Amino acid sequence: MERKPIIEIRSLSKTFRGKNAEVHALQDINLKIEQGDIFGIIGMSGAGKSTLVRCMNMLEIPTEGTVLFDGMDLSKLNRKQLREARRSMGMIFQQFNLLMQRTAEANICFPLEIAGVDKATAKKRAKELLELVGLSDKAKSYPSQLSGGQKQRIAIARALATNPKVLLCDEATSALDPNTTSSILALLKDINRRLGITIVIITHEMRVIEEICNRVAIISESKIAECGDVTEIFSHPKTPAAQHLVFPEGKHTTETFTGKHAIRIVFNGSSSFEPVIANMVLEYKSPVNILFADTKNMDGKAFGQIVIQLPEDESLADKMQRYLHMRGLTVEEVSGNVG
Amino acid sequence: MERKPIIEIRSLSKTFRGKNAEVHALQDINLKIEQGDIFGIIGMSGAGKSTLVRCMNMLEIPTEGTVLFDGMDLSKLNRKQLREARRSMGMIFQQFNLLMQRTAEANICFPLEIAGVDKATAKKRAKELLELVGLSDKAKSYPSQLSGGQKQRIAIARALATNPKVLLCDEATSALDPNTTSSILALLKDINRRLGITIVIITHEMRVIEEICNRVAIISESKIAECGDVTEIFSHPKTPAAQHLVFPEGKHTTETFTGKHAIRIVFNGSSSFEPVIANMVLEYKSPVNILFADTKNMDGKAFGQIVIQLPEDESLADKMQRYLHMRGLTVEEVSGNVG
Amino acid sequence: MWDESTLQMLLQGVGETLYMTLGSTLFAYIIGLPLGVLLVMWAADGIRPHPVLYKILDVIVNLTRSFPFIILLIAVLPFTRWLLGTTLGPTAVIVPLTISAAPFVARLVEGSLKEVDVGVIEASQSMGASALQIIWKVLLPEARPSLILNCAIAITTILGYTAMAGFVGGGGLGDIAIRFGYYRREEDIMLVTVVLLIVVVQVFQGLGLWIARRLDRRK
Amino acid sequence: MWDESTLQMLLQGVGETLYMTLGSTLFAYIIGLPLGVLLVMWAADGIRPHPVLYKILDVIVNLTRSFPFIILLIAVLPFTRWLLGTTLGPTAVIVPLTISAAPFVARLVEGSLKEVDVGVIEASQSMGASALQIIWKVLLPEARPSLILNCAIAITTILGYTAMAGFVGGGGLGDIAIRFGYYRREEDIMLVTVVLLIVVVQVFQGLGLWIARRLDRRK
Amino acid sequence: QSGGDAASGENADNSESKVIKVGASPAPHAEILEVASDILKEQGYELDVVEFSDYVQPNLALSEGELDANYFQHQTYLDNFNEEYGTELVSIGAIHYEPLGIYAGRTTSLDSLPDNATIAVPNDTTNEARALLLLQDQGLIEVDESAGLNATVKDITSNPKNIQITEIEAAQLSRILPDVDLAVINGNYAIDGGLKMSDALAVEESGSVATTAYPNVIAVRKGDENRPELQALVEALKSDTVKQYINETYEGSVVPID
Ligand SMILES: Nc1ncnc2c1ncn2[C@@H]1O[C@H](COP(=O)(O)OP(=O)(O)OP(=O)(O)O)[C@@H](O)[C@H]1O
Ligand SMILES: Nc1ncnc2c1ncn2[C@@H]1O[C@H](COP(=O)(O)OP(=O)(O)OP(=O)(O)O)[C@@H](O)[C@H]1O
Ligand SMILES: [Mg+2]
Ligand SMILES: [Mg+2]
Repeated sequence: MERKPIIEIRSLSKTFRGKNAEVHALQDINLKIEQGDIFGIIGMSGAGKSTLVRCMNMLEIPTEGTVLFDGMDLSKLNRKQLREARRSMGMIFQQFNLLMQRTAEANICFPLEIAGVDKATAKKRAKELLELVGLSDKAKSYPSQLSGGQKQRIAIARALATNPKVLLCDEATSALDPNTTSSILALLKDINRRLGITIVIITHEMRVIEEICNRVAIISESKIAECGDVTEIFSHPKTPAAQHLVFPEGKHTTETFTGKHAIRIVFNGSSSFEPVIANMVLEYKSPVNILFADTKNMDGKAFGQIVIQLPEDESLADKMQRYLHMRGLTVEEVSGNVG
Repeated sequence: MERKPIIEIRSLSKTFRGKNAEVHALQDINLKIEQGDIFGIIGMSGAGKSTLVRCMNMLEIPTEGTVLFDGMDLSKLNRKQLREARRSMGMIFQQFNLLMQRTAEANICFPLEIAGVDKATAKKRAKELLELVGLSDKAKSYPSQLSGGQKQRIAIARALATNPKVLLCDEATSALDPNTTSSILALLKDINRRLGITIVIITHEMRVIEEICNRVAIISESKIAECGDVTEIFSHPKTPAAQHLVFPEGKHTTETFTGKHAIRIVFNGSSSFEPVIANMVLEYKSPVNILFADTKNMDGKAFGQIVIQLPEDESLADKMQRYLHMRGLTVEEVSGNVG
Repeated sequence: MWDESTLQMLLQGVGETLYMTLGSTLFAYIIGLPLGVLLVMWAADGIRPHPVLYKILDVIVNLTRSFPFIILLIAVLPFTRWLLGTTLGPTAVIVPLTISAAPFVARLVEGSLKEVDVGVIEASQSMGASALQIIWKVLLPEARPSLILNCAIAITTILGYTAMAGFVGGGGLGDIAIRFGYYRREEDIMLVTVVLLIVVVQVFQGLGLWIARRLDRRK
Repeated sequence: MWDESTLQMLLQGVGETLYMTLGSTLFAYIIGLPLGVLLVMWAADGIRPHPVLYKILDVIVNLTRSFPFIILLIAVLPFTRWLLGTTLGPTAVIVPLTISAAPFVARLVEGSLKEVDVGVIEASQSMGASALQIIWKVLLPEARPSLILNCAIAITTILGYTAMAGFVGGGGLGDIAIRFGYYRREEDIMLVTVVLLIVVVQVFQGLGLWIARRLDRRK
Repeated sequence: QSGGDAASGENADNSESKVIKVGASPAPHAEILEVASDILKEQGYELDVVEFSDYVQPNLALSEGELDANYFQHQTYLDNFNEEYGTELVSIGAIHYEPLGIYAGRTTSLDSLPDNATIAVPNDTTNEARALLLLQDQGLIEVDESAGLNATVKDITSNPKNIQITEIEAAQLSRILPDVDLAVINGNYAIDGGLKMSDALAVEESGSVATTAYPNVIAVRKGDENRPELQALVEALKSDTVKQYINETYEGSVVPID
């Protein structure tokens, strides 16, 4: 897969001007999204995620800065060119924005009609997509007759209909149960692999990022706090904002563990599935308690974190820590203020 | 806390009649929700969750069956009585349903106005609630100027405004990041404890159920698949539907583990935080590998699951399994078809 | 022809037009707004469905809308006289204008209210709002931009009807335009009158659009 | 009086009324619908904001709306004659009726389209829809229930105006009602005529509401 | 007739009132009254002209006491109205008459009138009858005699040329002339429309039925005949100043009656 930025954002700012107040929704954003990326955007509610994504296809006109799509400055395009550019970007909205007077099927046909695809082909594609999102039986239902999750799936199908180059997803799975989420994510990953489609995905669910993203940006208070590879950021979140998001339970567990020699072992994919903790226990003949664990096997590599409680014996605990270090694992003492 | 059913649903069915097709959204639902419960409802997209909750306050008139609220049959109430009953139920909608022409603050005041609370008191309460959901600075913003999560928080604040006896939440945290979710859940748990408010919560996030619910119902294809205490259902999901939801990753991990003596240890809160795995390793002097872990410390008890890979040696593996059994843990071989 | 009395007449015409138009609109809304609300409330998909009352009201509204204005005008003469003691002049014209415009307003209001999102109506129902509260606090405020736009339409339509005030010696710009332009063929006076009418319409329509946009919080 | 010629006249009146009303409505929509669409499109918050064109169109629409119908009727006589070769009869009345109703229709259409959710408009913009596509595939279909309701209002309003057709020998029920009921005091004929008018209005209004509800997929 | 008594009493019985409220048609009546108004002013009366673009309201308003007099109709119409509406209005003076004329449209002369020709006539009751009678006088049609001054198209008994009669609002007639073969137009409207009396192919002749049956009168409520201000009004309208004005302005389309 050739890697060149398909979306590049340069010192972008967006300010909403109200009657009394100004809201600086985005401030000096710089971002490169490479072709073929699955790019996650996370951040607290109101951080500016939706605004950022809306800037990517000029639904929101940036107050300052530029958005380059495929090398073109979107603000410099004429209307027709902008339309062309937008046709190669699919978008899933946080509020779905389905056409209320069209059936589910006709909603999926909508972008195809706009792109000038003939009726029969559009219908065939819609049928495929309905199957893909598991809603073949709802083809003739109107949005008002669909459940929240069903609406969202129709919105996803609609965004996929034209096989866009870029898919902008504003919380594409927030209304879906874990299983449906998994299958949608698998679907996204698949089209990303097969067709090289770039996906930008806003989400609140860390597992979504873990499962499919290769890069992630963390937005905090209108600014980019951190941006990089998922494995890196999820194992070494540097800024407090990132730590807060990546280890939301951090504080909670910390309270329970402090003063008991608790350490957090972070698996960032570098150690493969060898029984490192069990081996350590055997090596030092001393039990350790697993206080909290959240690990996952991704492509045969271990990711996630385990918080264990080392023995009371200071020197033994020290040795164990060194043992883990030597194994290439990141080890941190869990103290009061670690996120 | 006195325990009597505040909401009781008896053989309730709901069928939507379209032009051509009928949709049986709910079929023969029986459910008791006790006062003070935090009652979770989970199920796949389109299972009927929203419809069920909408039946609880008669926004959807059941096709068959009865809904008892505080002992009263809601369908037998006259208009005034139904209004009274509804006033003691707050509701958070999946689509928020905020009044577009009112500010955030005025939206929160709305149920208070309806209940006849005077302006000054209502404003004071709205201010409190805005603070509680972290949106004091958005008091004068209109819904169209709010982000998805901010709208949801206003919807939550609005539902809480009148201190209802029952809170019906249709995906109250789906648009919120983990941290905001946690603080909202803490808020809900707190009002549940302090005021004895019963909370019915539809969610797709298992951690929401784990974190605050004491009881849970699993809806699958319009019917209740399982219903009971959270600890029980989450450790021993009986029906495939429940297993599917509780261990959505099950299948995925299984693929990686099969044929390698992988077992799943389920912690259902009965074993406290003793280092059971480490002790076992020490006892049998043989390492085990942790393939997948998702455990949590709830009220000093361990919950969740760990999948470990036992040694190749059959007899040793057997012994280890027995060791774990004796410790009161649920142990299952991870084979192809376990959810 | 541009003597003082002509100017005087035009000035008075503007005053009478405004008086008749705004007066009729006011009363038409006082009657038509509640009717429109009731139409929406009693409709099959309304907040208090009532097929019988709905049908009765629906027919009454249609009935009043079916009368040609002149017929209506004489039909209500006794009523006008009883109410005002006279059937002449701008004030008297307000009576038939109101009666003719009220059902029109009712239909416009009905249309506006039907556009309110069912979701927010449900939300207020879930809070135990009474029909009156839903109308007052949800339907009307949420439909406000549309109501105001339609009000501008109603005003300009009623303004059009004031031209027929001449039938009962009502006066106003429309009447002047007809008397001079149509009957007397003094087309320069007509022209001025029409320009004045355009200005009046422009003001009302512009104001309506402006207020509607300013008060719309959806965008 | 219930001789054959009277019945004949009434029957013809119904025919002429329907002809003038539906004809004018049709043409009023052919002109007014695009104008309404353009008003929405060029507005400051529209999909192709264009302050200058908007203002021009806005003024033109207001201008036409400002003319009292009778003045408009005589003002367009030359045009009518040029177009049809005559200024008499129901067909000729359709011309001024259309011109008078088109801006009214434009305003009604404007009101309906302004109620379409901005979200879906944005969605279609994000798909690279052209202005024409947005209008054709989003604005009009999504506003359909409201457009139909307003169409019923337009039809009944235009029906009211046909009563003035008598000025140019247009005929129709309204004119009959005025000639016989009003000038000649044959009140039984008037009564029958008004009843016929009520039936016609009831049919159009009822049909409009019914279609609007049937085609509304939001509830 | 209920409830209006108080108001009408005030207007009607207050003979000290210097204001005379007269209902009139815009043209030519209101125009003529304007001239009379100056004369009356010298006598201390103020003329308040209320213009009606309709032929029913001014009689009803007069009958109800909202007007002191009206000036828009001819004698025949007044009689007819009294009968139909049960009012008691009387004439206190005939001021002028407006001879109807037949004017050329697409057809330039009466002789060259083709079969199936269209002739436009006024659409108000008595003017329509007048027009039909005028056409009868020209030998174009025959009208049922019993219908008299109420004749309508329905009363045509013989129509050898199969003439299509089209009823049009009186003031509109001069405007639609190009669209018909002939039109029967009230004199004043013809003048306003740029026509001359001399252009007419035929005119109601002076001294004919028209002058006796169609003189435009000042109508008042029965019993008010002798009110001095009303007498003054009639006098003013019959004054030489007014006559001169009428003759100069209307060039024969409006003819003062002595
Ligand atoms: N008004 C309606 N007309 C027809 N079918 C409907 C209607 N409302 C809901 N349904 C159908 O009823 C079923 C249950 O819907 P419901 O909204 O209760 O699902 P849900 O469990 O809340 O799903 P989700 O998690 O996606 O919100 C769905 O299949 C849906 O399509
Ligand atoms: N039209 C607007 N006018 C004023 N402020 C706005 C407008 N739209 C968004 N904002 C503000 O800009 C900020 C960023 O909004 P945005 O929708 O991008 O947040 P978000 O990161 O998507 O949040 P969420 O996760 O809750 O959806 C918020 O504080 C919001 O209130
Ligand atoms: Mg957002
Ligand atoms: Mg739902």
